[in-house]
Amino acid sequence: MNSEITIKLPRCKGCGICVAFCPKQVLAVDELGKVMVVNADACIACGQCELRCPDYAIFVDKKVKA
Amino acid sequence: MNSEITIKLPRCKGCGICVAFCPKQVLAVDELGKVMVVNADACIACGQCELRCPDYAIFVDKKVKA
Amino acid sequence: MERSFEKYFRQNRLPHLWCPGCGNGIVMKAIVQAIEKKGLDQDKTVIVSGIGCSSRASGYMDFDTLHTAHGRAIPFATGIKLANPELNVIVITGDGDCTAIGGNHFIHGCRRNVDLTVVLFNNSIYGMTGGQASPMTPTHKKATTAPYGAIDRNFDACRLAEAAGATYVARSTAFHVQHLTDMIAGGIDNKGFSFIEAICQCPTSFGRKNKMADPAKMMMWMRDNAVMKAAWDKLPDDKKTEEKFPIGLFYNESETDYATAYNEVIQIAGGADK
Amino acid sequence: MERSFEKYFRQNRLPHLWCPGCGNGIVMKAIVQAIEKKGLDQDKTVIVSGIGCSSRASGYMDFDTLHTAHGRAIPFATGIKLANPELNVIVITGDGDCTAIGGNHFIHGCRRNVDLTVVLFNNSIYGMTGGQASPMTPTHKKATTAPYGAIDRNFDACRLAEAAGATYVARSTAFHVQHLTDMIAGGIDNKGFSFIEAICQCPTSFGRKNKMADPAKMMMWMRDNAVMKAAWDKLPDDKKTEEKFPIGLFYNESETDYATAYNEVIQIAGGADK
Amino acid sequence: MSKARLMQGNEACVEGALAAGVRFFGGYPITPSTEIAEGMAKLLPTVGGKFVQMEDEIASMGVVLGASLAGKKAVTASSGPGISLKQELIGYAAAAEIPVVIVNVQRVGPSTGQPTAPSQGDVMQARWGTHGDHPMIALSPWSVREAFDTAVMAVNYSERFRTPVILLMDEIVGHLREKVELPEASAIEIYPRRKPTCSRAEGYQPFTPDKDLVPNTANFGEGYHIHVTGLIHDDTGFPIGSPKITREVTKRLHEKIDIARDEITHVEEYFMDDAEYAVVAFGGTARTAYEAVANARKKGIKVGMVRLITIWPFADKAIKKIAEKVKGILVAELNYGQLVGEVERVVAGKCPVELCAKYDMTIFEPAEIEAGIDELVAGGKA
Amino acid sequence: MSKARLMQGNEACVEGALAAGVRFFGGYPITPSTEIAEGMAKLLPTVGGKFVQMEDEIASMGVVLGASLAGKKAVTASSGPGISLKQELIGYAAAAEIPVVIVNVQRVGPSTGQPTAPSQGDVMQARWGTHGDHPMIALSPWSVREAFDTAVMAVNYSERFRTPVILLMDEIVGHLREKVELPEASAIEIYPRRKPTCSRAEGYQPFTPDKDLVPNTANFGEGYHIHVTGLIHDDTGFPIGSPKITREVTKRLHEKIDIARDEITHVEEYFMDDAEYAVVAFGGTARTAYEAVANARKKGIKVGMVRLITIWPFADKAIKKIAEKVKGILVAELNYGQLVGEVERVVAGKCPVELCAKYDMTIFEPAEIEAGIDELVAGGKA
Amino acid sequence: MRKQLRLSGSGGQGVITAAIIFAEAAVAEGKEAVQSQSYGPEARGGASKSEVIIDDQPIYHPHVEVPDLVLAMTQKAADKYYADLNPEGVLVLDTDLVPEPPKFKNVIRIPITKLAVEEIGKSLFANIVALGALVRITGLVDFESIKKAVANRVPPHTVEQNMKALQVGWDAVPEQ
Amino acid sequence: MRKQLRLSGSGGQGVITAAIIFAEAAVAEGKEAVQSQSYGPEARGGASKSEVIIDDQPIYHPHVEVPDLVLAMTQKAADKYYADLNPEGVLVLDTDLVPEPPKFKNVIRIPITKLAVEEIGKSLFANIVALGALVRITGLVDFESIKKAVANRVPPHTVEQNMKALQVGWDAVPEQ
Ligand SMILES: Cc1ncc(C[n+]2csc(CCOP(=O)(O)OP(=O)(O)O)c2C)c(N)n1
Ligand SMILES: Cc1ncc(C[n+]2csc(CCOP(=O)(O)OP(=O)(O)O)c2C)c(N)n1
Ligand code: SF4
Ligand code: SF4
Ligand code: SF4
Ligand code: SF4
Ligand code: SF4
Ligand code: SF4
Ligand SMILES: [Mg+2]
Ligand SMILES: [Mg+2]
Repeated sequence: MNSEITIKLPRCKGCGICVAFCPKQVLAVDELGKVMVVNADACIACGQCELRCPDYAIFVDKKVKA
Repeated sequence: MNSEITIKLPRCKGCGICVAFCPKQVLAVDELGKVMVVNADACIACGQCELRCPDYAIFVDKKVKA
Repeated sequence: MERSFEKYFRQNRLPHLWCPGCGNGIVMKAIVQAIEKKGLDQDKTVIVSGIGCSSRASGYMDFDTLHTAHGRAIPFATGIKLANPELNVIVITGDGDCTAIGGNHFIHGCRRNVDLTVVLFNNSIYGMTGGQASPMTPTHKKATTAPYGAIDRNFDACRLAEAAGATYVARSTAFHVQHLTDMIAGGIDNKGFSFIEAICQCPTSFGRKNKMADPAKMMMWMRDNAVMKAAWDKLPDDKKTEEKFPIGLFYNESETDYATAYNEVIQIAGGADK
Repeated sequence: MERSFEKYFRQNRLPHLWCPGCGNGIVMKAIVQAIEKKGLDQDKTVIVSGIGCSSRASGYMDFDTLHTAHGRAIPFATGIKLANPELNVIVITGDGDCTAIGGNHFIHGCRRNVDLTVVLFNNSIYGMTGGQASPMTPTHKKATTAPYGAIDRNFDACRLAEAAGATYVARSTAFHVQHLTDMIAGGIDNKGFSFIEAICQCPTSFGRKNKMADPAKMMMWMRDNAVMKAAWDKLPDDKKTEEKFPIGLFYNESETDYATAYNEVIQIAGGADK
Repeated sequence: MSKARLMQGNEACVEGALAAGVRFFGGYPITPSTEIAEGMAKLLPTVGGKFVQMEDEIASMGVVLGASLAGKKAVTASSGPGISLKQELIGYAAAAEIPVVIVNVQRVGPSTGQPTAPSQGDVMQARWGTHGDHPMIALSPWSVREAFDTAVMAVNYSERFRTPVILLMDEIVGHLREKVELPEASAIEIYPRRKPTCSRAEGYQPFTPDKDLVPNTANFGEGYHIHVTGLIHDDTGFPIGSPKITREVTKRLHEKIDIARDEITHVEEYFMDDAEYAVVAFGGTARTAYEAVANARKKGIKVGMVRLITIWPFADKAIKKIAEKVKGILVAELNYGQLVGEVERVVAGKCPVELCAKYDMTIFEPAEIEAGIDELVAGGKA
Repeated sequence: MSKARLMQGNEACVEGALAAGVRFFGGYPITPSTEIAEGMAKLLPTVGGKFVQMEDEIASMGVVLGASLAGKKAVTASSGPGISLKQELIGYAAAAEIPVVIVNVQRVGPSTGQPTAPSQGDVMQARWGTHGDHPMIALSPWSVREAFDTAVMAVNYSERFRTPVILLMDEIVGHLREKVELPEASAIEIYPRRKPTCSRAEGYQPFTPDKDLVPNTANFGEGYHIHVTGLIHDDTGFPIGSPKITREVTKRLHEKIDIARDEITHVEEYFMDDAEYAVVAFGGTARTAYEAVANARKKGIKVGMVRLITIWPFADKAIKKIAEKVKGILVAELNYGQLVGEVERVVAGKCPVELCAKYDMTIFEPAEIEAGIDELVAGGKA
Repeated sequence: MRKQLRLSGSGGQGVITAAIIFAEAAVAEGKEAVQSQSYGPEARGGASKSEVIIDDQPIYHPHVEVPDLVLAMTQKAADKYYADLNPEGVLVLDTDLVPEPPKFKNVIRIPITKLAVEEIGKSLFANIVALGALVRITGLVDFESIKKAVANRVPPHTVEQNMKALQVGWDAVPEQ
Repeated sequence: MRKQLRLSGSGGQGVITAAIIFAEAAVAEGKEAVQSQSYGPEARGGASKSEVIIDDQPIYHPHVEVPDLVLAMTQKAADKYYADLNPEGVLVLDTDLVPEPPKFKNVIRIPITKLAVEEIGKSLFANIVALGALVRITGLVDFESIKKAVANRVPPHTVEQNMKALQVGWDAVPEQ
């Protein structure tokens, strides 16, 4: 896990943009229309999801190794 | 006299455009603001006056030698 | 000596009421001569104008004529053309009428490519209301609403028309009467939105305020500063001084006009024989 | 992980009410990021919008904000800027708001070169009212008022802006978020009328009608069809297919803005110290 | 056409206009009128007509006036903000005597207001919105079927009087769907475009009034070479700075409608035979008022209802007659109080006039109007 | 400033506006208001203000509203056609509570009408021109000096009530030149721009009404981060789809002016002490009416005159009082009959109300109003 | 014999379409029917509500006064719109989207959206599933009538799925 | 002591300016004065008329009812505007531009425009020539007052010519 993915669920509308642009299939939209992380380990913290989310619902930070 | 100059006086407003563009100083504007022919003989029937009169007040025809 | 174009005027309404030396009369003559040249049916030609000195031309012309509201000639004309595409529709408008209050209709007329021929009488001023600045008053010139000289930049209406989608764009002046007639005739030929800017003098409201009260002098200024497009294109930039401007045909491309395109819609919708 | 741009939003008004996948949110973020980049004073920056889905952005942004009437954002913004030139004024508008009902104000804003930064959210449709054709709906696309496909030709708003006199003209898309931010930041830098067209997706009103209901697909379309200006200029004409379009900075020239020009009038008139 | 179906008020308005011969629509979308534009876009080409979406409401008004002058019956539709923008050209239509119908599906104002919510707040604007002196015809349907009928009527009146007619719908009726059975085409009376009565050679003048004071203006393209202007003009159509003509023309514009006033001012009465009180209402509100009146009757109150279908010209006669008969009038309208002023003017003190106004973006509940009736009966608000 | 000079009504209007603190003008020329724009173009920069000529009347209205929001007192001016175009944004100003003055120098309508000729045909439009429910303040001067005074008043009222105010001039006064002595600057009371009463931290809300029901909205750029919209909004300024708020806001917009009605409804009476008949007139027409009344007095008729300076809100109280006292009222107006309807409404049958209307592009002659008085005294038209 | 129904949910759920179809079916059966809606204040995403009145007498006042049935497809809608429900009436809820059902005597919970997704493959069909349930619950129109009404409204290539949705909804109503 | 003057001519002749200056001179002398004008129906070229009322009492009705003096600078204006002239009043005409003087008791003909052209060099000064004449004919304001009023109105570089024009007009009035 290189990254920390924060989701502000109330903001998410389940549009699927982050899912579509994630190069690593980290994300999915659940049945009731909210984003969820399905493969956290694969995340490369590229920021594509955060960049394009129209609802400022997902944020990705590189994990700072403690 | 190569030409026949017809003036529709009620239309003329004495703007002086025909006078200014006549290459032969054939025309002038009289005191009360109407065009008049002052040198008919000099007219070369070039049509400049008719062409530019904004009031369709002056017409020049080449005289057809009878 | 009765000239053939006189039949296009409502004789009982002449002499017109424009000021002595006003360029509108010259442009109006150019229009009827273009109409004659193109042989338009006088009964099937409609003249539509806005409001302004120039727009009063419609009242002098012996066709079906429509003197609309300020700035609105193009929408009215659009309605006429679409309702009855067999009519030839010619729009007469002023620089204020067309590019100030009517600016939106102007660019949308261009965009839709409705088959209209629009002649803009550009005297660089609001003539009718007595000399206020228009969007085509050159910067620094004086006007009653620009007593310290205009600071607004002015439109190049031809450039705007082209960018908005007009399919025929040309310019001429009241000095170049025959050229102007040709430009208008070309616009009539174009099946689509044609725009012709006719630069003309307003000695009363523009000239007087700007040290050019003599109409003949204003026409000489046109003669001395207009440059035919072909020559203009070759002119080195330093010769393109502020006063100089190009005239001629700037743009002409054939594209489907709006009424024709709509006929296809009617076809698809099955209303063609209704 | 609290992002710094969040301070430019009115947190109590989020989440915004745009549809899932609507591009407006992306463009709004690009604007605040450009504001942040340029370090504008939040207390001295005014956001002015018209009416439309996109124009609702003003309500979410934590500045002095003004949600005007449909099409009228630019005149209001002009008044704000001229009344208090120390304010930074950013205009948010839609393709309908800016180029349909607001078309005249748009070209006159360009002409006057008032120091405004205008961001057009171009989703090719009237989103708010449910999917009617706008002047930027591409020909042949469907809309509720173009059930047989649009026959109107569409504006190229950038070309229009340039022809009308804007001193900064650029285009980007919701896909190219960072590029879009840069384009807007450049507009803020320009002291004069800056116009940035932001192409963005409306899955609900445009996408659905035109077989592209998935917002991500719409963004991929942007990715695949946008061509950077430098590349576009080199592109052979046959590669400039109908779907392809250039993005980038199209025009930028420094010219005196309106308020500055007016200061000279005040000088001349002797009102400078009043 | 004749089978019962569920139909929306806005749709019925489209159908009515087409049935009356409309073949041109120019408009600009705005809630809650948009379905009219959308319906026209779909249906007009199926009958060989044309729909054009304009750049704004002003252009929409201009384009339909142009189309009308060229011989097509033409309609535009909008709501509050758009109707405000059309005012100048509505006046043009009145001055130049051009037949045209303007549909206003009212929403809550002022300004952008509450775009999706119902109101009847443009009643006075319909009469007085543009500058200068001219009369106005405005009709207000209360049902989907009547949306169809008043659309036909509006088109007919516009043609008959050569004048703009406002179809003053409200969102209640515009967006309501209900069961409706439309009349057969053959059952619909259509007023055709007026035609010149003589040739140019015989001295045709486009604005010479006929016996009914309405001119038989030619369409463009018929060889008459007419001139049309928004300046005050004489019978020739040309502007003239004559006080006499100015007076005569202004008067004729008003009188051509005044002399037909009884015929075009449609009013319906319910429970009025023995009524001691009357509720005046119109449009969608009248539906609720009807229910309120029926409920009050059940409670034994002798109250009736007067429903204005024609809002302008105002039903002076009908209201006067009722004022002489009843002990009180309640005006129920979905605004801050507009038409109540007209009622007061006409009643001229003959009986008390009370206002039952609602302006909260929701429609009346029957109980609210019933309360108004109770108060009226009790002798005014406490 | 204090010496007598010959001045035009339109010029006086410019001087008044500047004296009241106006520092911004946006406009579009139109006869007979153009001298106002021209005067502003010349004078505003001399006091550090700005004049901008806009592309049309809509933009003119927008630009002054923007300037007002940014803290400058702002005015626009136009006439009939232009005023019709401004209607949507006049409503915006009412809804968003933005101080602004709109000068309408009335000319003959409808439509282009008779552009250079006098009329008072926009009186009802001033009240009802835009869509939706909102009140309106309109003032109408009868002299050049009063053009100055009402301009000051209009600016003050717009600021005090945060509302659009129409200065309803007519061509008679607008183009009239007469001897006038303007007051010293020190003698002019100016209502300053309202200021927020607390900080953001203290919970400032831009549309919370003060005791007088008017909000103390901040100017843009003062750090309050306010939101302004034409949608119905609550005290925070944000739109809200609440029936309760919709009702309250609509009501407050009306009541903020209603509660000050007595104070802002200016009426002047002449020869009324023992009057048995009254002439009601306003604007330039009142000058002629005055002369007519004076002449009738000379003939022994006990007639007086009531002059409305404030047209809207209407002088219900004053007219009611007079109706109770006189045997008849004559309303003299330069139109087809507009304000007479309001008079009738208020009089409510208490005495006969007759109309003396003129609509022929010329102003009244005293004899015409005298004839009206004679008829009134004789008991109505024969 | 007046019956008043209120269908509520959020913007994209299609409750307005469902209400229209219901009314159309009633009209096809010769009944009087009136359908109306109110939109949220905001353009998008607000709560949406549609009402149907069915009667054999003319219907004047066009809005529901006391609903006999309320359908709520979101929690927000349930909270907002059930209040004035006839005490003897029915409250129909989407099980998953209304996790906290209001306290009311007669509540029917159906996993409407879930069924649409699971049985038809798309939440888009939730409104038609609901429609099938409402027809059964109210008994106001025949199942055949609603089938015809649906078929008339939807795009031809979706008819089959819609019929299935109706059936799923019908079947999902618990025996009473 | 009310005096009512009507100055008439065609659009470009400057009668309105003349009237304004007259009124300004009166105001400078402390009198009440009102000046108004009416334009022809058409924008340009129509007949133009301007009226001045001078009094020592307040002036209400702003238009001239019975003029004491009418100045007509064109035939059209003369024909149109002299009709209601006070029978004891004066009709002042431009000799050349009103070739057919209306039949009226007290007519003064002055070759106003001709004088302007011949003596000052431009027909533009005709209105000021007329003004000089009117001041003398009416005796309503002092010659000094009118001089000041003219000087205040005209462009500085034309003051001298205008003063001359006034004098020419003054001198041109035939002894009565
Ligand atoms: C809505 C409206 N606004 C303003 C006017 C006043 N007006 C009449 S003509 C005109 C300008 C005319 O200028 P232009 O179009 O250049 O025509 P020109 O007189 O110069 O030929 C204006 C502002 C009007 N008639 N209507
Ligand atoms: C004067 C007026 N006309 C029409 C409308 C209705 N209206 C509101 S938004 C809109 C179009 C919005 O389209 P666009 O500007 O492209 O914005 P979007 O919603 O797509 O972001 C329209 C027509 C209005 N509010 N006011
Ligand atoms: S892009 Fe944003 S709103 Fe869309 S699904 Fe992902 S997190 Fe949710
Ligand atoms: S940061 Fe990149 S890899 Fe990680 S979830 Fe987002 S898009 Fe996928
Ligand atoms: S150009 Fe025409 S109007 Fe002018 S002076 Fe010559 S003839 Fe007369
Ligand atoms: S034809 Fe030529 S030469 Fe003859 S008068 Fe005219 S301009 Fe002069
Ligand atoms: S004012 Fe100018 S444009 Fe108008 S008629 Fe006179 S010269 Fe021509
Ligand atoms: S309708 Fe379109 S533009 Fe509007 S919020 Fe939805 S997706 Fe965005
Ligand atoms: Mg011009
Ligand atoms: Mg859009």
